[in-house]
Amino acid sequence: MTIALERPLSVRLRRPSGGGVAAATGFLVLALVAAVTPSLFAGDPLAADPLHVLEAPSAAHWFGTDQLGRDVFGRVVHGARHSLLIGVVATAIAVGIGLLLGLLAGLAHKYADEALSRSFDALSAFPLLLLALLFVAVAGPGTVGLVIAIGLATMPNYARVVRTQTLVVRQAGYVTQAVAFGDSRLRLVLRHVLPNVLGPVPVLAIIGLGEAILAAAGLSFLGMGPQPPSPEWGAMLSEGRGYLNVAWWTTVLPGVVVTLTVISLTVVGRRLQRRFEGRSA
Amino acid sequence: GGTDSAAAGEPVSGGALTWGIETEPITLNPHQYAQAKARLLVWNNFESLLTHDDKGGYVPWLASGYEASADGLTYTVKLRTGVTFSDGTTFDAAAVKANIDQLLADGYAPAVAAVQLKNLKSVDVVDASTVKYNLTRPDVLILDFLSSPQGAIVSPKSLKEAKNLKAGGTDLAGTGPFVLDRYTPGQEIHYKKNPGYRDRPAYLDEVTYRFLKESSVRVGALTSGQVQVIEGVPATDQAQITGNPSLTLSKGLNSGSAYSYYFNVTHAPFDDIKVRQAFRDALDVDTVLKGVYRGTATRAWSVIGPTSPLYDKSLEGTYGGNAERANATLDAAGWNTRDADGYRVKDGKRLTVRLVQSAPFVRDRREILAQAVQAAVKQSAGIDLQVSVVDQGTATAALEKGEYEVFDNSRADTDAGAALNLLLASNGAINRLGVQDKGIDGLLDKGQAAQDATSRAAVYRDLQQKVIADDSLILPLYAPADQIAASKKVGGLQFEPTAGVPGSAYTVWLSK
Amino acid sequence: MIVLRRLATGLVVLWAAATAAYLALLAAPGDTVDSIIGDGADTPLIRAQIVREWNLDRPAVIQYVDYLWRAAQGDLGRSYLLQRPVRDVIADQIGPTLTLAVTAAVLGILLALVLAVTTRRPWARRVSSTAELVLVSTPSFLIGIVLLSVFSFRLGWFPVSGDQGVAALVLPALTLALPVAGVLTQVLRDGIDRALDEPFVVTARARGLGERAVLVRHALRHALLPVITLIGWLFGILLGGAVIIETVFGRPGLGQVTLQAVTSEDLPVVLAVVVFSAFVYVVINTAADLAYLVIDPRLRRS
Amino acid sequence: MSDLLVSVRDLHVTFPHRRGDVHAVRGIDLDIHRGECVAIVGESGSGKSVTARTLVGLAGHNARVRSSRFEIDGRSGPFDWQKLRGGFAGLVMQDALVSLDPLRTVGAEISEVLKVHSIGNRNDRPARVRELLSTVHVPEPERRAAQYPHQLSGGLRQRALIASAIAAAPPLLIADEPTTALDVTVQAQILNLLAERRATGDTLLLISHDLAVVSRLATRVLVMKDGRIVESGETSTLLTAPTHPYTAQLLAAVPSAASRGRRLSSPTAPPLTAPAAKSPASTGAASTGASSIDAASTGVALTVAASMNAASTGVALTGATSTGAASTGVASTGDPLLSVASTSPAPTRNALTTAASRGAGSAGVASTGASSTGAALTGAASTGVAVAGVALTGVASTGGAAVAAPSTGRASTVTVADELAVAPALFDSGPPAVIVEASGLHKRYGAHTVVDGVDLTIRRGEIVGLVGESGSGKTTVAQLLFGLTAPTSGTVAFEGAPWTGLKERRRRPRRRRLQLISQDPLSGFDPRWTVRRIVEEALPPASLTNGHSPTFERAQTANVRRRSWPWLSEAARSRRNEQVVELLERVGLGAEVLDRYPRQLSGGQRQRVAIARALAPRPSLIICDEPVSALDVSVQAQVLDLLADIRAADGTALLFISHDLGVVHHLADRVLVMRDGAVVESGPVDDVFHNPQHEYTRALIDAVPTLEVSR
Ligand SMILES: Nc1ncnc2c1ncn2[C@@H]1O[C@H](COP(=O)(O)OP(=O)(O)OP(=O)(O)O)[C@@H](O)[C@H]1O
Ligand SMILES: Nc1ncnc2c1ncn2[C@@H]1O[C@H](COP(=O)(O)OP(=O)(O)OP(=O)(O)O)[C@@H](O)[C@H]1O
Ligand SMILES: [Mg+2]
Ligand SMILES: [Mg+2]
Repeated sequence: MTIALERPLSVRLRRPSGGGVAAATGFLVLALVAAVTPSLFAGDPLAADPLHVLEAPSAAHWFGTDQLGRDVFGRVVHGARHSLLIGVVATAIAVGIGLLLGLLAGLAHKYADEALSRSFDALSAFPLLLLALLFVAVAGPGTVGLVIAIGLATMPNYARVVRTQTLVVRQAGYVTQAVAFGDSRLRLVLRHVLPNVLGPVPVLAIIGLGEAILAAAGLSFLGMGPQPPSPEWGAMLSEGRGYLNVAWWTTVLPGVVVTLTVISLTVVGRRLQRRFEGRSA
Repeated sequence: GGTDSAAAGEPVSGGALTWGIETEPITLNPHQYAQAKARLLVWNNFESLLTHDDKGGYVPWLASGYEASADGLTYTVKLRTGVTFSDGTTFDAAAVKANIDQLLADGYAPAVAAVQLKNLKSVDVVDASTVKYNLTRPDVLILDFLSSPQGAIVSPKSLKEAKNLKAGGTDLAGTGPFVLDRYTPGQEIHYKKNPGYRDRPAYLDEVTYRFLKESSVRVGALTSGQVQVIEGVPATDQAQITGNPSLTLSKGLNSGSAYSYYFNVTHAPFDDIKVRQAFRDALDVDTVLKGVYRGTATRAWSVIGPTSPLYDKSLEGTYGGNAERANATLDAAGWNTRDADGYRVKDGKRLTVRLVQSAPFVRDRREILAQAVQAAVKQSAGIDLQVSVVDQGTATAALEKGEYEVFDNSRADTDAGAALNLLLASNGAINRLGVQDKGIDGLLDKGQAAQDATSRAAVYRDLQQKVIADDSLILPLYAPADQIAASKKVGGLQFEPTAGVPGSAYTVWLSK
Repeated sequence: MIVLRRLATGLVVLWAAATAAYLALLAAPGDTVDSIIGDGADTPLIRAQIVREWNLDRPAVIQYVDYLWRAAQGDLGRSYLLQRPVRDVIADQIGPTLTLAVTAAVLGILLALVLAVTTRRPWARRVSSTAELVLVSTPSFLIGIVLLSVFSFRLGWFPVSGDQGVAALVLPALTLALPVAGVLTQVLRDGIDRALDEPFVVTARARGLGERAVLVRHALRHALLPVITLIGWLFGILLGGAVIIETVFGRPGLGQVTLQAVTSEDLPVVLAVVVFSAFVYVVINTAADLAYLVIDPRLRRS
Repeated sequence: MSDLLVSVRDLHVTFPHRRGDVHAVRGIDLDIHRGECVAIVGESGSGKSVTARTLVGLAGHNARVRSSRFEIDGRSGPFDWQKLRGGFAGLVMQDALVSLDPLRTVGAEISEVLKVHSIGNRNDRPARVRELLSTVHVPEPERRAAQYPHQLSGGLRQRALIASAIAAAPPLLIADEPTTALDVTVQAQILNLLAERRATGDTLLLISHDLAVVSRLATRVLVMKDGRIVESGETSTLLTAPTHPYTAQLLAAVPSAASRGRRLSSPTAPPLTAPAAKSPASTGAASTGASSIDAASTGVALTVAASMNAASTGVALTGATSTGAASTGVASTGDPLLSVASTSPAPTRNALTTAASRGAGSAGVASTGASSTGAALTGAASTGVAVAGVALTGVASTGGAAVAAPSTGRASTVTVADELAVAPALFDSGPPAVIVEASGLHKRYGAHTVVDGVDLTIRRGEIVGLVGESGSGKTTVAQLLFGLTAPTSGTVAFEGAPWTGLKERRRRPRRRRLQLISQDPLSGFDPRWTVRRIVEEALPPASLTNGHSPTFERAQTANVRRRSWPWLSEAARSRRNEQVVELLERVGLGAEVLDRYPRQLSGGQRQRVAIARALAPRPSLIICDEPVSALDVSVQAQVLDLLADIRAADGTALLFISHDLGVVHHLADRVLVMRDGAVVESGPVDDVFHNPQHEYTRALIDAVPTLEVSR
């Protein structure tokens, strides 16, 4: 829960410029490649070198070295896997549950809808951080608790969007038309409601992924994420913070990478969102 | 030892000092004291009967003198007269007894009752200025209790009337040179001079301690002049202080036990002494310390800190730091194959050892040190040290269930013997080694009963030889130290004798 | 009627939150005794005393009912760790957090209003939206750390930490406000854009209204509606953000209490924070509903 | 002060756009003299609104405006727009319902004008506002001023808007389609109000696509098309003797009583008639029927007129192509020229009676001039366009036949012709069958009775109109018939079997016999589906159509429900594809729309796809809920023609819901007039409209603006 992490999914923005989108896409591709095969870019992220501790960025160490003499750039590259995976899994949880519950709420009877909507509210009553803290209390600090916490905390966002969308689609003329063709309820849901509800979800998920990564960084910063020595971005920021006075690069450079990733995801997501909106408008 | 206060000139009275400290005390009741870092606060407004001298001996403080009976079962303490609590009540033998009664009260201070006062039979008020402590068995550590914060004397009136007795606060009165007059949780604690102090009053009119948890924030606050003193300066930031002509930096080595890794001998692999030796050999402690603490840490060779009179200097340089030997030992012990990740394997099991650290109590870059050790033992000997920093509950549970192979700890007890009782005795409260050794227990008992310093030191020397050299039970790493950084205008800053932690504000002055 | 309904829902949400938290902590590994002992000495005798002192030998259900019963009467219990009534602990810390949150909220909203209204020209808009994107995409602690080291450590303009008057509030509040402003500016601008596309704006212009007047008198009010929808979100940001900001800036507050309570499994405090946060959430959302009614007459019942 | 309020020459307005600029206005000249009422008419998107808004500098922030002269009030720019807006010209916007700020009170909106133009002071503004509101006949002005737009009816809102436009007493009032979103009755009131403004000396620039509205008020009319003025002149001249074919087309496209039986979309086409019954004398399949298919839409540049003539019965068949339509570019947009024209002497058929009376009816009206509805057209018919139609009708009725052999047509085209030829045979099964029989329908929502005792019968091949003002319950009746909602009481029988009260499961097999076309077709299409899929899914199941050609025998077996047909053979697949194309051709669409998504179609095209889909399952009844309300006149004309053709060809019954009396009168055989949920009057359309019994009906009819040439 960093500040931006609960950035509402509903925010729509101007069209990002073509160059920006290209750059963002490029960056994301790099990040993905790094996440899949980090060794392409960097060596062992855990190799400590007590003799070269907290050295400033140089040709040998692009992002300098950290408090154990590890290559910060290498850790950032390897961290892509952790951070992206956390984000992806958390978002997948959120989208999965949110889709199911949102669809249920949108299709269900008034009272069931009300009950479900209230439970989304109750979940939203916990700021993400508090929810995450509770999970940490239950599961202990670590990736699992973090992922579940972020997934659950961001779930209501998706559930609400899906519910609203379901309500809209339910009312849509083409559903009435399908009734005119004698479609059964299940058929209606599967052929018309679900596909049309699903439409905006992937795009929301891409933008939401950025949020999840930010959220993970914030929680790791508080020590609730993957444990050292995992090169997770948030954890790196957290570790580096103690050396801000003497080695800004251990904090700022990984931070810039996090920011770039989130910006890229947002830019690409919004581009797709506009595509989508343009298509359905 | 004191700090370099030459620049601050002669002591002057007056002024208000702001001091940035790392730890906010959980409680302000000295009886409930559990954090070494809170010690510098406790002594501002509370005092105990005895205190330490530079060499680890005891000197009277609120007491005017004490004597032990020959059998070591009775301690008679003479009290100062004319001392009053800040709430106006008088300090006397009855007050002392009231404090002990309170400490033994159900649910008030279970740890003190169970550990420090376990050998106390009764307390007798002989007269208004004399108290007699009767023990069930000889126990020199009673003196340590009398000089500890838990042994501090609180006004019996306030003990009865305090709103939140266990949390302490402004309504708990002591006899110290300062009076606690304001506590803003999460922010700061404020003392003002106790004008009616029996002795030389404090130099400072007021002193404010601000809780600055982040080291970078503490250092920043000092360098930008918002506080005049800070404690707890991490190694990486020390250069910033020493490089600044208007600041000073001083260090004190803590008393008690050194920061060490204790091997869990109750199960594999550390039930095998060869593996324990190999682990010590695999690690070049000096290099690791140099990397992590940038050359500011003092290497420990024994479980007892080097400043303690009980320290066995002969252990220095006798073991460890030999990767070749470590590998040979491990090969001999059957850990002679390696897996894909380069770790040693025996019978299909990786040579994995787990270190569980409790997040709220990790300090002093010990999690980093753990990572450095982790990297080192992997590189040099293929040992898989798994470090996890978890919450308190999880940590306690893991320790209870024996789901660990390495236990890390340092204790800041002023008397190292007290620490060893907890750590090494078969029934020790924090015996995480899991050793059940008659020999060790015998030595500990002997040490606790020995009244004369040299014979006591001899007993502990034998003990150290056994657990460090002979049995390889422990891997001492470094002697915990405290740092004080201050503006050159501040004088009289000192570390507590023996304890080695920053002292109270009593001796401190602020030059104009 | 609406108010009653909201109150009822609010109570349900409160209860659900408290129960969820209770269950969660019940499910947590390690028992309460472990948490209370911390890294202190641990012997059976000590354990027994603790169990007796905190009534931990009673069945969980009884403890839960007892908790609810006392909570309903305003007694939130005593902190395991701090040995003080939880109510005092929260009351002590609520001030700084509220100050921070409210200042940040006001700052963020003002900043957003100013930015959204003033950056209408294409180039200003581009600059502003880029800045907003960066702000909302940067971890807030990073913003805080950078602000802190530049303006406090290097330049010494603001105190490093603590709650020492207004000067010490500037950087933390700004850190918390910047991302909020980033989001709100985007929402506001989008709302203004949409409102300006509405026919009634053309009508307003056709009356001879100037651009500023159109913006402020017509478009802005419409743009505020989606902002109100974000109030629940804002609450989460501010309360959650406070934890991080308080850590970074070493400020006292609820965030610190929460963090400490969770890491040391100080159940009573954790529960209290949960209930408190649910309470604030309910209050804020009720306020948001009322704000809707004030701004949008269409929602009022005739 | 000059007499010439506005003088513009060669005005161009362009909107830059990534994919080619939109050249909305392409060089128009416009003079507005003090005291006159100038009207601009033209189809949607012709640039009317842009022109009007340019006059007050509100063309849009991205608009590029250029002209050789731009004088306002005798001065040329640069202008202080803020002063001119409201001060020189008041603008009443196209959409009254959303042109007031919903968050501010009506009074605030009006007094804003006063404030901006510094009229009066803070204290006497409320009085001014009240005064203005009463000027525009808002009852209880005090109370209304304190209300918000959503608390006002559409008519009141439009009045308030006019009040705010005239608040600063501007010499010029620009009214951009001031009545579009309103009910007929309210529309009439607003027109009266505007007429009143004119009478008080205001200059009016009136914009509309409705010639009838314009004809009442305007002194001069400018006809716009594609950003140009194609014709302009005095109202009377222009409406009676249009010189430009587009104007003529516009005029002819207005549906009304007078246009009954005439094709609206192509003035020269032969009249429409109801389906002919197969004459007993006729022999075999080669009976009556004619079709004219615009092959241009299928890419074959061929006009085919197919006609089968059973000369023995003396029935004249006309299959004619309108070459004029092709030349005006209609063919290129895929318009239907599919028509079936036949007359039959069989007098027993209800529909035929109507049809037969049609020509005579309008002729009679023309000669007597008795009906006000017919009056305008009379003139037009005698002087202009309608003449051709009449002539052709004459030809048809006298037995002349225009026959063209389908020598080069594609097989499918021939098939359609075959089918159509067979079609009338189906209507020949004895007395007219009742398709829907509803009795005593009640529907309550809470305490609010929405439908109150409606009885309704629809017979095979019949077009029943349902009119009534907004909220009278028309849509609800449709939903009850359709079975989307259950009536509170009353029953509906469909094709002789119970329909209401059944479980949806039981209804499903018969569902496809009843189809629905709604006002907004876009929402009726799954946005993810192409036209091809939309129509194909509506086809009867493959198992029933894999024979040679679809016949008009009713597919009663819609209960086999499969759509994707993965198992279909290649041949069957292409057969289905052909069927889709055939259907699209029937509604005048070409194969090129097959793979488009609904949103890529124009409004008219969408409505045609909706019709094609509704036709696909060969329903016995199509419920059309305001199918043309959203379309502009010319497109509306095409769709209405299409619906008429379909009834004629297939004998499908239509329930036609509309608030537009003209449309209903043009199309329907019978009409029901609804008010507050109850049917107040019903009967044959001519009877009801020419001789209304109920006072409400009378009020409705009186309110309809008619094409009249003022002065
Ligand atoms: N702001 C704008 N940006 C781009 N194109 C525009 C803009 N305003 C109008 N247009 C285009 O200009 C053309 C003319 O529009 P205009 O609104 O004048 O039509 P209209 O004749 O008033 O039609 P209608 O009867 O539907 O109101 C249309 O093609 C429209 O899409
Ligand atoms: N689901 C519903 N719940 C409550 N009231 C309804 C519902 N549907 C329609 N109504 C009300 O019933 C009345 C008739 O509505 P209906 O839509 O049938 O009118 P209509 O004649 O079709 O009007 P329009 O010409 O505006 O389409 C209206 O007052 C409407 O508000
Ligand atoms: Mg228009
Ligand atoms: Mg309707």
